[in-house]
This record gives sequence, structure tokens and C-alpha cells, in this order.
Amino acid sequence: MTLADLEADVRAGLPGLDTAVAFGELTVQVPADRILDVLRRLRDELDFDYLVDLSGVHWPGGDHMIDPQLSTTGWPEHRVLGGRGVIEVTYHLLSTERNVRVRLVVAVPDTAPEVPSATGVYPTANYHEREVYDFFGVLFPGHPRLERIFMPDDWVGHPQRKDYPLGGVDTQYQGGQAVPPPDERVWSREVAR
Amino acid sequence: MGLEERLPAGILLTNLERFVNWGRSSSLWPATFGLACCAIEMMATGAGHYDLARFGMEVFRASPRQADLMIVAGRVSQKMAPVLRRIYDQMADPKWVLSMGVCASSGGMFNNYAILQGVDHIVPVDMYVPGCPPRPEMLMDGIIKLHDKIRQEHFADGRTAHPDQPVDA
Amino acid sequence: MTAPDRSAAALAPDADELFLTGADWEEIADAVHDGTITINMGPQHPSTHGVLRLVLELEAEVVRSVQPVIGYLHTGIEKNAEYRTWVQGVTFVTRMDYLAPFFNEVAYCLAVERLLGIEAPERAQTIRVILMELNRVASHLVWLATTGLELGAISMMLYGFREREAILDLFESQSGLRMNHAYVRPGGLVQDVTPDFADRVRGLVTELGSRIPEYEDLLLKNPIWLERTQGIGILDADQCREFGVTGPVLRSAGVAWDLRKSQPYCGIEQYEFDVPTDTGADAYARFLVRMEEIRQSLRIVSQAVDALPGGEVMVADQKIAWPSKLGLGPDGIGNTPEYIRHIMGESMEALIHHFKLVTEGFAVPAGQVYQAVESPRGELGYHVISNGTTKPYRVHVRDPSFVHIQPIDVMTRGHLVADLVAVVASLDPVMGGVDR
Amino acid sequence: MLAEFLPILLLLTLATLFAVVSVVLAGAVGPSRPNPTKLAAYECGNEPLAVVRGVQYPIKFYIVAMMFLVFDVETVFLFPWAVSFRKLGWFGLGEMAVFVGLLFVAYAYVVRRGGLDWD
Repeated sequence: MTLADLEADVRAGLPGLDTAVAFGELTVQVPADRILDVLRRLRDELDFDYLVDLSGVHWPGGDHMIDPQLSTTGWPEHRVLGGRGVIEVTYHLLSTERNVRVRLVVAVPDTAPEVPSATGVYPTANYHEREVYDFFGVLFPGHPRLERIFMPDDWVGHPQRKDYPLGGVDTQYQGGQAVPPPDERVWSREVAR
Repeated sequence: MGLEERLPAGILLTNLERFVNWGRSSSLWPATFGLACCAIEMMATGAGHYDLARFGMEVFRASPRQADLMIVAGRVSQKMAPVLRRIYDQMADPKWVLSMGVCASSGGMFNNYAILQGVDHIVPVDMYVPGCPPRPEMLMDGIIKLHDKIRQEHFADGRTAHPDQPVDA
Repeated sequence: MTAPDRSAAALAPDADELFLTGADWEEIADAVHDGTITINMGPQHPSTHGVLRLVLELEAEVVRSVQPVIGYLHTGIEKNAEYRTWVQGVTFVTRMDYLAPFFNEVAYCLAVERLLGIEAPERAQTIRVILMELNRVASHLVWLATTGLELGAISMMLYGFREREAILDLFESQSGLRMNHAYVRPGGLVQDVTPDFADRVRGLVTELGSRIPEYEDLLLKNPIWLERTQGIGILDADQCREFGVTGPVLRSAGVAWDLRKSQPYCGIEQYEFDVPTDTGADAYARFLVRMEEIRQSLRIVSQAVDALPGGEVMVADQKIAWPSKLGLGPDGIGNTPEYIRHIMGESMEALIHHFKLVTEGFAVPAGQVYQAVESPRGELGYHVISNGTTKPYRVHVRDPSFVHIQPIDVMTRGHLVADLVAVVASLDPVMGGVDR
Repeated sequence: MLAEFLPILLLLTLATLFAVVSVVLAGAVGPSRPNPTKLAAYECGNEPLAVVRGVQYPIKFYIVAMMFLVFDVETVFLFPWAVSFRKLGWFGLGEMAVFVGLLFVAYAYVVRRGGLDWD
């Protein structure tokens, strides 16, 4: 079944959601309070029987430079002006009968992110949600046991947020010189010296 | 009450030391401490084609009580570090540590929050093997060099080489 | 001085006396009192296929509940990839599921190519299919070897790794490394295969084809093997769907879902092969499905190597094609003298491309893509997001092993501890993929 | 008469000597550096969760132990019989058949009463 009529089905079944098709994939923006209802309808009506993946992406707020490396060659730096300060929880669904995929994106503010837990609809979401909590700090009310899954239990902070440092150590070279880890290497200082 | 602890250092016991070290080095039983890709290469070294059994390392002991050599094969994460230290403490003396691969030796390419930047932060390492993953021949070369190192050890070294501070559990 | 109180109540351990790591293990430990014992089948264990920790609640050899604890091999690869250029990401990505490096590389590169809107040349796609299917055979051989070792068929370990060495020799002759090859790059392959590649692959396929009956004589009707694997770890189709399980475990439950057939990639639809399924849904059915998959993969490889087209292996666009055409340079393997003469002498533009690609890499248009391939363990999906710069904004990997850890509890309730080992082995989890 | 038993005596002393000496020597000579973690129970690298004190072992383990004992002692009696099998001739075979038959009855009883299957 082609993407176009999938988009038509989704628009018909779920009014009021903006859908976009890019790179051959359908992405549906869903507000946090409607996510469980949308998941249930997609599963029952449009028979999306697999929740393949649930992951987070952090778009930090404020204006910040994305790519300090570029300043070495004089080309323009990539700078985001006024980011959205949002964590996008992304659901990838797959329908084995209709052989088609859809992506649901729930954008929640990155200060106090909360998305209702999908373990009721798809039990496989249990570990995925624990991972998103562990890495991004998104709370999932309704999750049977929301705790860290990858990091040690007493770890502070959520490592995959963009404002969390990469946390590497300096690389030692002869004569006591050291090169800082990749995320702290700002070349313009070195070049200008 | 190990008698070895109280033997005097010096030239009197060199032949005994050489004999004991020869015995120890020619049948080092490794503890299975496979973590990541290096573990697969370690298994390939232990399997039929490269055959670690030629060096007396016939069998990989699962429990640290029966192992002499801990091959740290793979990247050590922050969550795994206390476990590694505990396994090292629970190994019977005399014990040695071979850090296999760059991730175990220095954190390798994963210079980030999750990986311990070198296993020598938590356990005294006797032999470092470079490579990502090291070829079976490289691992065997590291093991042979470790054998030579063991052959030159003296009884007195044991008291200083491996200071055994108990882990503060 | 009153006599110390030795009544049972005094001696019984109270909750906080058990020094547990982690906040809420106390409730599990409380189960100690009603006859069950809670014990760790911990990260350092011979038969947990890597650093997987299972907190078992046992009632004298019978498993009452299993609590998998993962994260002991978390390497932060996804975050590291955000600080590297697109091409350097391949070296990170290939170390995630270390038994199927080619699958990781191809899935990542396909995702990047879709973002760039380019396609690898025909020859590169065919070589990718050949290397991936041989990698599937090698991964299944490691599974067969370690599962045989765990269930007592020690000789299986030697046979399994003997064949794998033959496959790794081929990989090494083409990419220079036995594992973690970084051979596939966005836009194609880093360099062409050696001239004798086709004959070597044909020789390998015939040799592996002749060895499979050997394994089946060893295990197919072996009473111990049947006793240990039949009826163990049942996971039927609905449970698979609930837990998001794909791959051989799903096919052993009767569902013929294989991404190579339903959502083909790299031109794999032109070869005919069939998708083995079974209805047993237990460890033995998974053994049969994997053995049949080895045969089917060899079938694909022999068809692909016969249809190997000529031509370039890297996309023509100079802004993306990795510049170095490896050859014997003045001081050993490196840029060939002709290439150096070309960029230094003849064309300024080639020099700029070379310089830009080597220093900061190519920029990828903004957008997000989810690309999935059929890895030996199931659907391996790459959700790659780009914000138009030369570094990936976010690379999330949906690894089948991570999803397969969840149903362990459901599959092993009521089994003996020895069967728990058979069930975990039949799921074939690779902790590098689980913990990423 | 006594001389015939000398080899057995020698064997016994050598066996016990070997066992005792190797254990004592290892303990006495080898390096011993105890520390609290080394003395703690090994549980795959974590702090031990299983508290062994005060847990009653399930009865099934005793049944398995008893059955092993019975059939192990039976095999011990088979060894001397097998050594002098030729000399004993038919009488020996008949005798051993009775002995094994008796124990087979016990085995059948255990199997029928479900001693072997676990839960």
C-alpha cells in the first residue's frame, strides 16, 4: 500500500494531527495527551501490530552553536537561533500485513518532560521507555517500574541530553601536553594563538 | 600462613624460584572475562584453529577461584568496573591481569562518560595487548611475553607488585 | 550477661542487611523468607552470552521469576557518533553488534544515503549483499558453537569456530580486518574487492555447504540435544508481536516475516531464496530455522557472486566519494602516485574536494530517516537525524537483541535453571547490541 | 598370608599421603593474602544476594542424594565382581543378576513414585 493512501487513512482516522511525508516516510506530530489514544487506534483500526522502536531526541532551547569545528576553515558556523527546548519522543510503528511504517513524534518541553506510558498498548515499550528515561529524563506515568536501565543506579544526570557533556578525558601526549575530549575541542582558540 | 611470604629474597632460592615460576607460567588458566568484540576474538583464539591449549591455557575457568590469569577482553563500562574489581579480588593468588585490546588498555575510541578509560584505573595490569580487536596471534604474543615476565618474578615481588587493598564494598 | 538470643527470628536476616546494589531490590530479597532464594546469574557468567545479569528467584532449581539487568556493556556509542563526521560514524556503528558488523555498517550507510538522496553503484550493492549474508552465516555459526558449548556439545564449539575462521579469512582479505571492518562507507565501499574475490567466495560456499550436514548429524537427532531444547522457552506468535520480537525467534513461531522479502534493500529481491519458518516456537524450532537460514544465505551468496556486475564501487559524486583510492604509494599502502599527481598537479577542484572531505566531511541535508535491515537476530533499525551539518545530530539504533531480553521472564517461568540457559542461548542476544 | 595384603596397604598409604600432603603443602607454602572481598561469597561479581543462612533446603535435594547413594554403592560392588568375572563363572553371574535385580526393583519403585521427575 502506498504512502499516500496511508497518509489519507491516518488523516481520516485521526483528525487534527499534522502529517508530513519526507524521505519516503510518514511522520505524524502527536500532542502528549493524545498519544495513547492514537496508538490504540493505529493498532486496532489500521492494524499496526508492531511498536518497533521508541526513542528520544533532545532539541535544546536558546541560541547555541552546533558545530564549533567549522570555525577552523573560515566557513560559516552552523548556529541555531532560538532552539525549541524540546525532547521529541519518537514512536516507530510497523504493520506486518500492510507492510508499511509510520513515525509518531511527541514533543514535550525539556524542562519537565512527561509522556503517558505506552506499556498498556504495546508491552515492548517497557524497556524502551526505561531507556528514554535513563538517557533523557522523560517521565512515563503508568510505567510499571520506571528506573535506569543502562547507567548505574546511582548515576547523576541523563547522559544523552545535548546539555550533558560527552565526559571524555584528556588524551595525554609527550611533554605533558594534552588534547581535550572531542566535545571540548574549540579550534578557533588554537588557530588564533 | 604462606611460607612463600616469609622466604628471604636473594640469590639462595633462584633455582627454586625459577622452578616455581616455570610451573606457574606454563599452566595459566584464564578466567572468562569476555566483555565485547575482543571476547569473540579470545574465543577464536581458544578454539581449534589458533588453539590456546598449546600454552597450557586449555580451559577457560568461569569462577575466579580457579583462575590465575584474568584476560580483560573488551570495553569496561562504568557499571562493570566494581564487578571487575570484585572478580579480581576474589581470584586466588598468585594472579595476573592481561588487558586485551585498546578499550581495556586505555578506553580506546570510546572517550566518553560510559567507558572506564583504561582498566589499570582499578586493577594492577601485567600485560597490555594493543589492537581492536587484537588478532589471535597478537593475543598469543602478549601471553608468551607474560610467560617470560612471570619467569623472572621473585617471591619477594609478590608482596609489593600486587598491593591488595580490599575494595570498600 | 544474658545469653545471646539465638531464636530463629533473631537470626533471620532483615531487609537492609542484604547489601544490594540498586534502589529497589529489597522487595525481591524479601521473597527469601517463603522458601524461594534470590540469586544473581550475574554479569560474569559463562552462559549468559556476554555481560547480562539475571536476578533469579529460584524455588529449588525451578525458576519462579527472572529480572534481567543490562547496561554492563553500555558504551555510549550513540552519543559518541554525534561528535564525529558522517564517515567516521561507520567505525563506531560497526562495534555495536560485534557478531554482525556488516549489517550495522550497511544499515547506517543506507540511512545516510537516503538522506543524501544518492544510491551506491550496482557493484557495491551486490558486494554488500554477499558480505552481509556471509556475515549472517558467521553469526549463526558463533551462535551454534556457543549454544552447543553451553548445552554440553563441546565439540560443536570447535567445528563452529573452524568454519568461522574460513569466513573471517575472506573478510580479512577484502577489508583488511577480521572484525569491525569499517569497509562499507556512505556512497559505496572504501575500495574494490580483490580480483580473486569471486572464486574465493565460490570455494567458501561449497566448503560451508558440505559442512552443514556434519552439524546436523551431530545434533539433529541427538537425544540429549532434543531433551534440552524441545518444548523449552515457548514464545508463540502473539507473544512475539507483543514483545516486538523479530527474526529467527519470530519465524520459529510460524510468522514468515523477513525484511529481505517484505522491505528489500541493496537489490536483494533479485535473488530467489525462501524464508524458513517452523511452528514449534521453542528452542529446537529456532535451531532448525537458523540451520535452514545458513543454507538460504549460502544460496543467496552463490547467486550474487555469479551476478557480480563490473564498474565502480563508490558513487561518482566527488563531494561525497571518499577520496583515497588505496594503492601502493611511494611509502607503502596509501594514495596512489597517479591520484597524488591528479590532485596536486592537474585539478585544483579535486584538491579542494579532497581537503574538504578529509578535514570535515560532507554535509547531509536536514531530516530524519529510519532504515531497517534483517540482521541475524532480527530487525536492526537505524533512526538517523541530520540538522544539515557535517555531523549526525542523533543516531538511534533499534537493536533486536535489546528487544529480545524482555520476554526472557515470560519464557522461563516454571523451567529449571538448566533450561533457562537453553532459552537465553536460543534468543542469541549479543550484549554489544543490547547495551549500545 | 600377611604379605599378600602388603600392596593394598602400600596403595592406601600412598593415596592418603598424596591427598594430605598436596593439600597441606599448598596451604602452607602458597601465597595467601586474604581480604574481606576475597572471603565473601562469589556471586558472578555482585554483592551476594542469596542469604544462605536460615533457608531450609527443599526436600527434593535429599531424595536425589539418597538415590545417588543407593546406586553408587551398587556400582562399587560391581567392580570386584568384574575383576574376578572369569573365575566366578556362572555362579558369579547368577549371584550378580540377583543383586542387580533386587536393586532394579528399588529403581522401578522410585521411578513409578515420581522420585526422578523434579516438580
